[in-house]
Amino acid sequence: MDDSKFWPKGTTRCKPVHFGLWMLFCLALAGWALVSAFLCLYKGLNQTNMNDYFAFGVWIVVDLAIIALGAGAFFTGFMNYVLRREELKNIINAAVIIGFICYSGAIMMLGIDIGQPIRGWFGFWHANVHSMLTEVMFCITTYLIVLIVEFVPLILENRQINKVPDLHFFAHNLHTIMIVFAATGTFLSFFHQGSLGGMYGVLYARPFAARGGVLIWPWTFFLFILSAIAAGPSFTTSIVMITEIVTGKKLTTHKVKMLMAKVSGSLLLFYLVLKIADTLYWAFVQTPAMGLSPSVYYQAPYGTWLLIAELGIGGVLPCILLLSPQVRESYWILLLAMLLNCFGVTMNRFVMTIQSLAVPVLPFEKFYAYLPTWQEWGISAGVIAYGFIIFSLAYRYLPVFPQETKLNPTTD
Amino acid sequence: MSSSASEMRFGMVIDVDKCTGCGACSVACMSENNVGVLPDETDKIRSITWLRVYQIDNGQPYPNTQIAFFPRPCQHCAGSQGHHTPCVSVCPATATDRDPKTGIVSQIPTRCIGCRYCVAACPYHARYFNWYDVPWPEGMDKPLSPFVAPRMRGVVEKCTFCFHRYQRAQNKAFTSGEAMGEMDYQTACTEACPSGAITFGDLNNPEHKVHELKKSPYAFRLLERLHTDTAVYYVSAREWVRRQADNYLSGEKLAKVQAGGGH
Amino acid sequence: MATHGKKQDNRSPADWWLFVLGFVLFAAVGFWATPAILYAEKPQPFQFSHKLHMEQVGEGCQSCHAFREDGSYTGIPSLEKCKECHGEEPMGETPEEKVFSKDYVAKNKPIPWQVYSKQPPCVFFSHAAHVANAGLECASCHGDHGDTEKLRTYEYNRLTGYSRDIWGWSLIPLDGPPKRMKMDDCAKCHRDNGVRDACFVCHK
Amino acid sequence: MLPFVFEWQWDIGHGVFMGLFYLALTIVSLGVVAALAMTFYDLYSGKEVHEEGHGHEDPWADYSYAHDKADRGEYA
Repeated sequence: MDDSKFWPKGTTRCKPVHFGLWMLFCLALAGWALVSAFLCLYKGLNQTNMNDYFAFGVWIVVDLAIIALGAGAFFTGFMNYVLRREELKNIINAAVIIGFICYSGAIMMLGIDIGQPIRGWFGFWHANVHSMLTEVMFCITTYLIVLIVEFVPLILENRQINKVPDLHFFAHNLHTIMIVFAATGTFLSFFHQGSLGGMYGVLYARPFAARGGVLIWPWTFFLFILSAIAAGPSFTTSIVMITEIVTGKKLTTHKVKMLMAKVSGSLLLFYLVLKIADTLYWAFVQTPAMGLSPSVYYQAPYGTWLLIAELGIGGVLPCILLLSPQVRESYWILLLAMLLNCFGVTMNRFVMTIQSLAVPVLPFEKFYAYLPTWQEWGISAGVIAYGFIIFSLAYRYLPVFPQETKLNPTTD
Repeated sequence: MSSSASEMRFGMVIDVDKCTGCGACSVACMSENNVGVLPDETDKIRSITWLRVYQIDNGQPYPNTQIAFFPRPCQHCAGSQGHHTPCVSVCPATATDRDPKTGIVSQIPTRCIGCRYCVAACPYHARYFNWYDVPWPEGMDKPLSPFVAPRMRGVVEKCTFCFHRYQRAQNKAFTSGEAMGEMDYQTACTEACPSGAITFGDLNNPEHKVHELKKSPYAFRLLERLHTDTAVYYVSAREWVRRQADNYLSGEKLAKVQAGGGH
Repeated sequence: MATHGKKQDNRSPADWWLFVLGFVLFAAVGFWATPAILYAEKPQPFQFSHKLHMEQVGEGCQSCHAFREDGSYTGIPSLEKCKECHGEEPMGETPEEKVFSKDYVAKNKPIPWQVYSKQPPCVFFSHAAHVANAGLECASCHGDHGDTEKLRTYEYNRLTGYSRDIWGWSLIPLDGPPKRMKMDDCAKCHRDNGVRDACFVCHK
Repeated sequence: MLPFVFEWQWDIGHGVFMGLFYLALTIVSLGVVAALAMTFYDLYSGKEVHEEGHGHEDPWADYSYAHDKADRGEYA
């Protein structure tokens, strides 16, 4: 079986056998997810370890994390199309695909997470416009539409598909007005990244999550936007770097990666300053006012190590690394710094979700811990498998990396 | 009903010192509101008890140990200091709302999509998610109350202050032409309590007993400092019980945040 | 090589008309077939003339559909209520009444009427609030049901089991009660009359 | 979501929220419609497809977005 005529022009790809084996592995992972999804939909959410104390579980953590990491799509698009950073065109396609994977994956997960999936449309039809979750639902769905519109021209530029004139011109024209979609996407993404944070900040009867703010927006609204746009470019770039390592090819110049790193690092610094200020105010002013001390929040297994992991290892450390020019020059330390940045934002979403719910508010309530079941892990793994499949197919058949042919001249 | 009457706020005053922890209120509530029995009722963080009775103690070793019981229905928060009711404002599908006429927080299971955001928002754990299909074995569906719809899997439910009893009392008032009296609308738990620990009525109506009872110097509410403005008051002459109702830093004086009488 | 370019030549007007025709055809089939598939008929136990009864009784609808002392509503009258006038011997000549006397009155068996306006279990409806308090006529929601000589065919939704009168007759909100008794129709009347209540007022 | 749905109220909350939502949807759908219209124009005006998409010497050199701009002479 030879699929080479579908490869982007002037590139080589691994043997179909190898690719098939890799796809089989991904499909096995997806199969695990399908079994889990079937059980959860057929038997109900009792298949999970969520309960009335942990109303949200690992799915919401994964959801929030991938949506934060997917922010690379809108922010790279914003910098490329709106701020006109031309060199970012070399990574924008990858960013769009990763964003598409993250958002569509998150929506699929939410479909299983809600107790009555068939009623999911109630959130739109009977929307309560005062709920942060409504804002999240509307913006995520609309932004997914934008991402599809951004992804479509890339699919149409497959070497064979692009020979059809209708599709060729359509793709071309979509590219021409891409700035419209990029700007709309930026607006939508900005709001729902914020609303995801706002979701927790407005829980004023949950001292761990609650925050003050301006007008209707709690501080977490702004912190979530900042952490997402700080981590998103790092995630995009690290996925590209991992693809380079796996395929053994150079896909973008190091200059592009360094630019993404610099953007990521600067935003991370800005975020960290505000986040640390927020944390100090929360720990030393807000919490005592509610009659609590931070020691109540940090009980085993959710000890202060979470704080150190989130803000130290996943915050200050990558910030220093990303902002030092020598580190950015080094391929491996740069990758490490970016992955640490992604780890930090994931920890933040974990803490805001799980620990918020673990901390008892009534003085006579117990402190519970939570561990997901294999079904919950299965669905989380399914999203990763889904991402692997989409990204691998995209890399194999679509002209994702404009610099690839130049950086990997073929001998024939 | 004449709309000129001042706004009602139905609520409870629960005398913690009178509560023996017998659980009659919980049982009465379950049978009144068609709360099902799950396959495994030992799983207490998943079973449904609209009115849960908490046992608390003063933390002292024997022989100084004292215990008390907190029956905890939905607190029917109003929210104060610019806040909404914690759960109502977060629901994306408008499945829950607070009736300004009666102060009762509703939950419409057929509208609920099961996102559980309200469960996360409630600090009292008064909201319950249906993790299981409720098994009504053959014949067990016969004694179901027709006044309360049974819930389906995957939705949230909670105490409604037996709102269907309010509706019934209102029907009687409409047809008889007489105003609804205090005793016309009482919740199932109030009626079931053998020691008379629960008193129910309109907190804003000076003719109702709760109006006076909530002014007791020993009256307090759960988590007063979160500004949830609940409609359920508790009374206890024991200071350690009152202290359990809210979070205090060590050494912090109880009086500092004591709500005292009204609100 | 790029030899395409003039692809529009391939599409003759006939293709378009075929598409439009097919579309219209399928839409029409769907429009007529869906209700036929979705709704099933159920016979009433026997025929009943509201008109005839209205001529016999003194107090109009309330003669049979009355409030109880506690404010609840009887709805369809029980067999006991019928027996206040009807004995085991038919009062008239109709074959329907013979069935009624022989199969129900004589055997003391409740009549399993199919109720057109029966709502799903999550709905709370108070006749007291609408009739005793707001002073609405029965006909404002039930239409001319009280003047009919025959009971029309009862239809129900095969999936939900609910009466078609709830929302099966028209999807667009042009018809209100009695053609449609959807939540939107209740809500519309409430809104028009300045009653905007909490969900609990109509749900249980 | 729509003004005739029961929960709808003509207040600031609904106006701002739904206004922005429908604005975003309108912009996106108009964008797609514009791209479609341009495509039809290109097709009916007999514009030829360059071989392999972008008939430059090195098809990857200034790919996609950059090439769009080059077409419009913005690099000139």
